[in-house]
Amino acid sequence: MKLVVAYIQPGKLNRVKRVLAENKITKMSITNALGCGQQMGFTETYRGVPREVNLLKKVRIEIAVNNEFVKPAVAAITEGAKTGAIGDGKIFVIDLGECIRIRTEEVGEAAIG
Amino acid sequence: MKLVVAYIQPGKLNRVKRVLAENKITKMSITNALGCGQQMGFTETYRGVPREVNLLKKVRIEIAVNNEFVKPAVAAITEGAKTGAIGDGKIFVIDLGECIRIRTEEVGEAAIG
Amino acid sequence: MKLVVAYIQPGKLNRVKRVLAENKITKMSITNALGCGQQMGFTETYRGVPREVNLLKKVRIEIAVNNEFVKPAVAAITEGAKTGAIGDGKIFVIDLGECIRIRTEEVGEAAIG
Amino acid sequence: MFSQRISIRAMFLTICVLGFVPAALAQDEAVSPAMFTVNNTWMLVATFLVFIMHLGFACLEAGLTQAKNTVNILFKNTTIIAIGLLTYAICGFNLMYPGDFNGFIGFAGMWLDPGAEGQTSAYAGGAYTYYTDFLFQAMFAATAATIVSGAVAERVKLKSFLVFSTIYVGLIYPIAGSWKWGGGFLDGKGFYDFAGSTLVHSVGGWAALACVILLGSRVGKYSDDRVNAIEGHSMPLATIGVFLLWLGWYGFNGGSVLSADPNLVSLVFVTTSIAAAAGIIGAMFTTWTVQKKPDLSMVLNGALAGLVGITAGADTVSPASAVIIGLIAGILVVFSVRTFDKLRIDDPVGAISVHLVCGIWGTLAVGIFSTNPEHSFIIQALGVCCYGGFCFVAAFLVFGLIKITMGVRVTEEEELTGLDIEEHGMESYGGFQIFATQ
Amino acid sequence: MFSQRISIRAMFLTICVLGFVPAALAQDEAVSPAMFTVNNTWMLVATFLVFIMHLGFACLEAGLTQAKNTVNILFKNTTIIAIGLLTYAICGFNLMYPGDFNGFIGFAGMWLDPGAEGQTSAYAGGAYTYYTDFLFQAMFAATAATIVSGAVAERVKLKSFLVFSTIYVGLIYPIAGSWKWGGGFLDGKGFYDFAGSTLVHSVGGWAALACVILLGSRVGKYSDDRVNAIEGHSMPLATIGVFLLWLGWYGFNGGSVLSADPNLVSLVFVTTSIAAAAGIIGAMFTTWTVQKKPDLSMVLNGALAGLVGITAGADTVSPASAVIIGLIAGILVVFSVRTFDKLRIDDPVGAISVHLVCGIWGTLAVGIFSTNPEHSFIIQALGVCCYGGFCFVAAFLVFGLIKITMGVRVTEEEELTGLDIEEHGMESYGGFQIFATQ
Amino acid sequence: MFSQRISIRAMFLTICVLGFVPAALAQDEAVSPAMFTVNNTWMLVATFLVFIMHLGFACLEAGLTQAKNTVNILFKNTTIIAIGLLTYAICGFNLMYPGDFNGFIGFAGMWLDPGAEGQTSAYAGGAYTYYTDFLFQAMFAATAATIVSGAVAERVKLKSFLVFSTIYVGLIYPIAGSWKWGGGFLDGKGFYDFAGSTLVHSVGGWAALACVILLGSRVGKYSDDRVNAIEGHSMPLATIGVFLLWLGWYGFNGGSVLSADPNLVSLVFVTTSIAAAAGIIGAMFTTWTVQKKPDLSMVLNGALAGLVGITAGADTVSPASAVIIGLIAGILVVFSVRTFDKLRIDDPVGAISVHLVCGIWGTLAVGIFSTNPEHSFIIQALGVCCYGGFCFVAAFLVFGLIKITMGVRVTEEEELTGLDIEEHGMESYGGFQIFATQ
Ligand SMILES: Nc1ncnc2c1ncn2[C@@H]1O[C@H](COP(=O)(O)OP(=O)(O)O)[C@@H](O)[C@H]1O
Ligand SMILES: Nc1ncnc2c1ncn2[C@@H]1O[C@H](COP(=O)(O)OP(=O)(O)O)[C@@H](O)[C@H]1O
Ligand SMILES: Nc1ncnc2c1ncn2[C@@H]1O[C@H](COP(=O)(O)OP(=O)(O)O)[C@@H](O)[C@H]1O
Repeated sequence: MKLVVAYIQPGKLNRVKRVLAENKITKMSITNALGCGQQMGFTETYRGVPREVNLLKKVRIEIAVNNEFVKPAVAAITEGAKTGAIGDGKIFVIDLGECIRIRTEEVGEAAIG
Repeated sequence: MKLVVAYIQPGKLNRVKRVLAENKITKMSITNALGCGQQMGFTETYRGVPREVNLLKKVRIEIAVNNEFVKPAVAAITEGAKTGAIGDGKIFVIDLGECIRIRTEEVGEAAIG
Repeated sequence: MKLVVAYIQPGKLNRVKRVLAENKITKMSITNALGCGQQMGFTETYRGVPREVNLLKKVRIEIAVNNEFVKPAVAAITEGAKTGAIGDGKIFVIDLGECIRIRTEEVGEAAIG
Repeated sequence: MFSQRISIRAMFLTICVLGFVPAALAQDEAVSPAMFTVNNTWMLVATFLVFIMHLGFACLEAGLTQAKNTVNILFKNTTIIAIGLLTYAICGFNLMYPGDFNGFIGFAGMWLDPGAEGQTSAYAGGAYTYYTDFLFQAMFAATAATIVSGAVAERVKLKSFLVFSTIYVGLIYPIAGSWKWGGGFLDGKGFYDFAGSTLVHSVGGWAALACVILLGSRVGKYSDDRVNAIEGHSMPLATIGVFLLWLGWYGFNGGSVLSADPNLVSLVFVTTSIAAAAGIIGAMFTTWTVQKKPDLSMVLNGALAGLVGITAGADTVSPASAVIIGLIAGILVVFSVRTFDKLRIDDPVGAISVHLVCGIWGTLAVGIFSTNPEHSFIIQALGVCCYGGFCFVAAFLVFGLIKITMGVRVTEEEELTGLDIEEHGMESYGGFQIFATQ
Repeated sequence: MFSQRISIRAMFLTICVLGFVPAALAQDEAVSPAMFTVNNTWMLVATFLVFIMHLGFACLEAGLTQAKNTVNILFKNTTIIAIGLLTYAICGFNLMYPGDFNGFIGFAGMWLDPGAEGQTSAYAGGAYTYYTDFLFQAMFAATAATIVSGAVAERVKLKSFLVFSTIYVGLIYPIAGSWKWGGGFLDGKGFYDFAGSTLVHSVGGWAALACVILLGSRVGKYSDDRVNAIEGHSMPLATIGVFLLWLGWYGFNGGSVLSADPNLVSLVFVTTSIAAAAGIIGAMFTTWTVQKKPDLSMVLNGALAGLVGITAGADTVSPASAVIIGLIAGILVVFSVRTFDKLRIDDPVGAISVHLVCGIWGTLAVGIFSTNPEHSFIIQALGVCCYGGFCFVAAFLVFGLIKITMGVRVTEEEELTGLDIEEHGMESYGGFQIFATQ
Repeated sequence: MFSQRISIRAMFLTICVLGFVPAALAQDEAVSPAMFTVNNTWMLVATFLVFIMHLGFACLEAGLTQAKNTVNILFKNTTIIAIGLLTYAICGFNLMYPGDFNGFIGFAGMWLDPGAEGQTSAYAGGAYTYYTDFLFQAMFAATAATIVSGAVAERVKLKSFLVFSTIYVGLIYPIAGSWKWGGGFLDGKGFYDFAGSTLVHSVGGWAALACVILLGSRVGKYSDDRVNAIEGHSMPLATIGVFLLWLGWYGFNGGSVLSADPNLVSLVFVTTSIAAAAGIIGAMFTTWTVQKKPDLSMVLNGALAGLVGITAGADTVSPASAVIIGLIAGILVVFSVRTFDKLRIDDPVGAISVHLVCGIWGTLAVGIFSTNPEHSFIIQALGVCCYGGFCFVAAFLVFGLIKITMGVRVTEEEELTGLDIEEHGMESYGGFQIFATQ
């Protein structure tokens, strides 16, 4: 089992969700995050004082998947989020040791989906 | 050492915390998240236009524990969060490579608690 | 590759970012979190009713780094966030299985920076 | 002579019925057209000031409750003003001012009818027109229901609340009002309530108490051994609410002079302002001493406490007495909020403490501080009891009946998710990350 | 005799031109200084009430749009009032009230000039001074542009909007206004619009419609097969906006009596209040039935719908008719919002439904419910058509020209990021976590 | 004849003392009861308008500071109005209007006393009653402290601020005021300040400057080489604040006519409105040019700048001059904010720029634009200096003494955590996720 963590542009979430759903991945958890990457940010001015903002709004997606779904998940996220421009985001894949569905107390691969 | 990540219903946080404390687990980090799972969401209407909301509010708990505490932690979260209804949530367990307490620069198992 | 996850005091973020940058680590993702640790919290009163707040505001930093950057990253976060007082925070290091840059679809070590 | 709210309209209706002009009204110096116009203009200004109190209530109640119930509260406060205005036009006004009647209940007929002279200076001795009279009173009417709205917030079923409000505002408030302002039996006994410490605020407060008892407390507010705080979601909103209420009070009290009389209106403005200020100071010191840290929401309640307290006697007490009345109201409200919490009577915004407790205090204070020797503490206490008995019982019966038939409370799940999504299918702060584990 | 908005100033200017006082104005009983003062005072109170409507619009529009565009909306509403006041002083007032003119367009010269008698009771028969007259009318002027602001929100280029507003408020609104209130050809035909259902609200509404058509819908609002909701970010702000607008309406309608006449002003207060209340009830039942759950934003629109609906006839219909006018307006607005969404005319705050649709309804309603037998449905309809034709075409041309030259729309990327950061380089809610995937 | 704020009350007290009626007051035509009533009614309307300015200040200051300090700011603004009203009743009014006095300081005794004729038209020639007079002036008094509140926000100790405010409002403001409005030495010299560009706004502004210097800047505002922006947390709140202030200004300036005189009040309304509009336009163009993007917070400051600027001469300049005064104020405020930042004088809301800098500008502008030939630039400048010297030194001494004894600043840790939790033990936006790394 793997935990796929992706940071994408907020505006791309709906598309990513759609492509994931087409690949039968419908469970996920989302948090809003601020990202610092190659994208440089922008300069605001507040009351005459410039203010550099280099923490940009991102959406963090966390998806636990069984091994055979890692590839499709990564591909789907890439398809949904890619524009070719800086700031498109990143995907991290981590080993997932165990997974428990609280409702049924099922564990392991059965609990993921 | 393991990192236990759990998504639960927001309203269950206090109970989960209580049960965890009874099991001597008092350190944790919490973020608010939006979850997409078996729970289908609901339909809002805004100005006559229906709007499907399938990202439901969840609470994400992250707890770093020593190995002997993984079982109690999972059990405690389950006990606190379980109602038997869809949407109860999920627990993920990940291998934790290292842990550092910033204040003392202690590392490893000593740093967790 | 490793994923470094750190919880620090919100007010220390700017300093941590500065020290990280000095160590050539400029990419990271940030979320706001609530932490429960040795720091005991405080008691508010709302309309005559005391209210214990033991979830304190923290900032969660997530940095994916290549192995040779783990030490500098941990050292930099420690340097930036340490005051010696309770509540300084914690750093967790997790194995990172894979990393994909969405824009270029690069994978692995090349994709991290 | 304009200071008693009842006299003019009651007299006018009597005249219409009896068909002659009593000597008392055949004033030697007729009121000039300009005086009629300025009086009426002031009453209309007072009317729009009372109107804005409804926004004040909406903001205050929304601010002191959770973000997940905000749409619901705003919805209630928006519809209550509509219900209040319409029911008062349909029957309330004529129930409250039935003209010559038995002193307990009377009815002058459905809907509005200015008659031939209602829109002239003949209607009220040049103080205001029929329509001004109606609208000023109508703005008061909805207040009673709004007070209830705050106390039952975060758990009441929307439909049940709307039904209750309609009945309470359309029937019970005006009947109770007729006893004093309509020239009924309490007016005959010499009971005094200038602008409504009892007739408006306590009438609302008693209903709030009855409803809260029938409704029970919010989930999680009281656990076995302790009281838990359920924090309001926006202090700026609450503060805006209180300032708007204070502003509106200049019309509430200032308009209750029922003319633009420079002497009385300016006195009323001063006593009103000073009581509010003293209420703030009273609440500030009390909360600072008792809770160790100064609590903004209590200080805001303190301002309202002072205002409710002065309302019954704003035209008959001196500014110095207003300081005392306000100070005591401000202290009272802090202890009252704590006491109701101990009694496990869950009132999210402190409506019962502010409107009922301080309304009673204000009414009794007339018996103590009034410069008019005719006012008596005993009679004031009698009035408080009559209103308390009638309103509490009436509200209890009506809300109890609704409880049996329609139910009054949302399910626990609806309450936890929030009324905004459950009852309205929408959120109040689209896009904002709100962390609620309640 | 003060009830027709146009008469006095038009006459006064005519007098100035002709140099003699027509018999009609040589009133038998001269207005007393006190009467002059109270009339003028009321008109100034009405003026500040209309002023506060601009805050109402700002709050409503901000509340019903997304948090990322809030600074932009507030900025527009703050500058529009400035532009409105200044252009009206420079040319608007003299375009709208040109004195004796051809009935279609006239101009009495640049800037303000009270002349020798403008500040005395001679100016308007003791109803108000020249400066009062100017300022009251000036406060109305900016309203038209503000209506447009809501409809084009979240995607219009700031500069283009400011240019459009300046032209629309400075030239088109006053020319259109002169046809009726300035004593122009529609006034001659007997067209009636008491306080501006057509002259203000529809004039703004037509421009909103033209601009939205030229501008297109927001990104993501309509996908191939369906309409998507783009939620407003703050219901408290929207509610504050509506209550402030309602408050301001007491000045808008009450001031349009153009004197403090007790009879008329109090009637207008009552019809205005009752229509708003009925609008709420109408919208509430409609949204509850049609959408299953009661929608706060619709109920808020319902209140405004009732207010816009009553505006044309507030002084000539009975309170009972006001109930019907308001109810219908409240029902109308809900269906109108849905219909415009089906037509893919994207109006984030419902401005076209409220101001244009209900403005037309209100104007026609005068032809149905007026107690004045001279008012005719046909003439009212004619007026609606004249204004519709002129304003729609004028707005279309002006905004179309701006579209060709400066462009009217921000880029898609700017729209997605939000106008606050893109156009103003700042955020509205510093520090708040706002989750927006739109 | 009512245009000079001082004359009437000063004269009245003189009369009381001397026991006879000067010929000047034995007016040929006595004021009619209706005129007395309308004058007094207008003054009370002006009073509640000035009251609402306190809500305006609360909103503006809260909006332009961080969410973690909101409760603290709201608390200060709520208590200041209470402190202001009470201290003004206790001693302020009688210090400011001591009757016949040495021109520098006088005192007519503690507490309020209308005397036998205070509540009749004899008190002020039929312009207002004693209580109206008191309350109108009392509402002004608290303003001075509120101005300071904004400048010292986010770091001042609550208790120290309350002590300072009490002294400043209760003693220093009224003494300074007596020099001109109380009929003191500057009044004798012909200094003119219609409604308080200097007497209210600069008096507050000087204190703000002194306090900020003693207090130092917020942690993190200035680093070695640069200025850092500390963003305000709610632009809607700030905008609501400015519109309410503008609304209140109609009472502030319009009421300073001290009667309902149609000519003067309507002129004052027009100059006030136009100066505010011009201030917006001035600030808009300046910020757009200088900062490249139009800054809402600066435009809001621009409106206030125009209003402060016109305040000294609102009744003696033409509307055209008002445009110039407002425009210059709007430009001035933008540069002033930047300059104070360069001087590392940290004023979170721009209070010093708005109230002090534009207050000085407005006072001098009377010397330039007044239509009254008696007004002189030199005398105006003299007035500015006298007030500057006295108020700055007085504030510096008082606040300096508090600094030595009680301390004036919270600890750095408290500042970083926020005053809401540290000083009040509560949060302003319960449940909202607020991301603050400051
Ligand atoms: N090494 C990293 N560790 C943690 N988060 C990262 C890392 N690199 C990128 N991110 C996240 O991904 C987002 C997009 O990264 P960015 O560098 O702008 O994209 P690109 O690689 O296409 O240039 C960042 O804003 C940040 O949230
Ligand atoms: N595979 C997954 N990956 C990430 N998060 C998940 C996954 N499955 C569930 N979750 C999280 O857990 C929450 C509860 O899941 P749900 O499917 O509703 O529970 P149940 O399994 O009891 O039906 C979801 O809202 C989501 O936040
Ligand atoms: N075992 C843990 N699991 C998850 N988060 C932790 C853990 N221990 C500490 N944290 C996070 O780190 C923050 C600081 O911890 P704290 O115990 O106060 O520091 P210290 O170890 O220096 O006393 C906590 O608020 C919490 O967010």
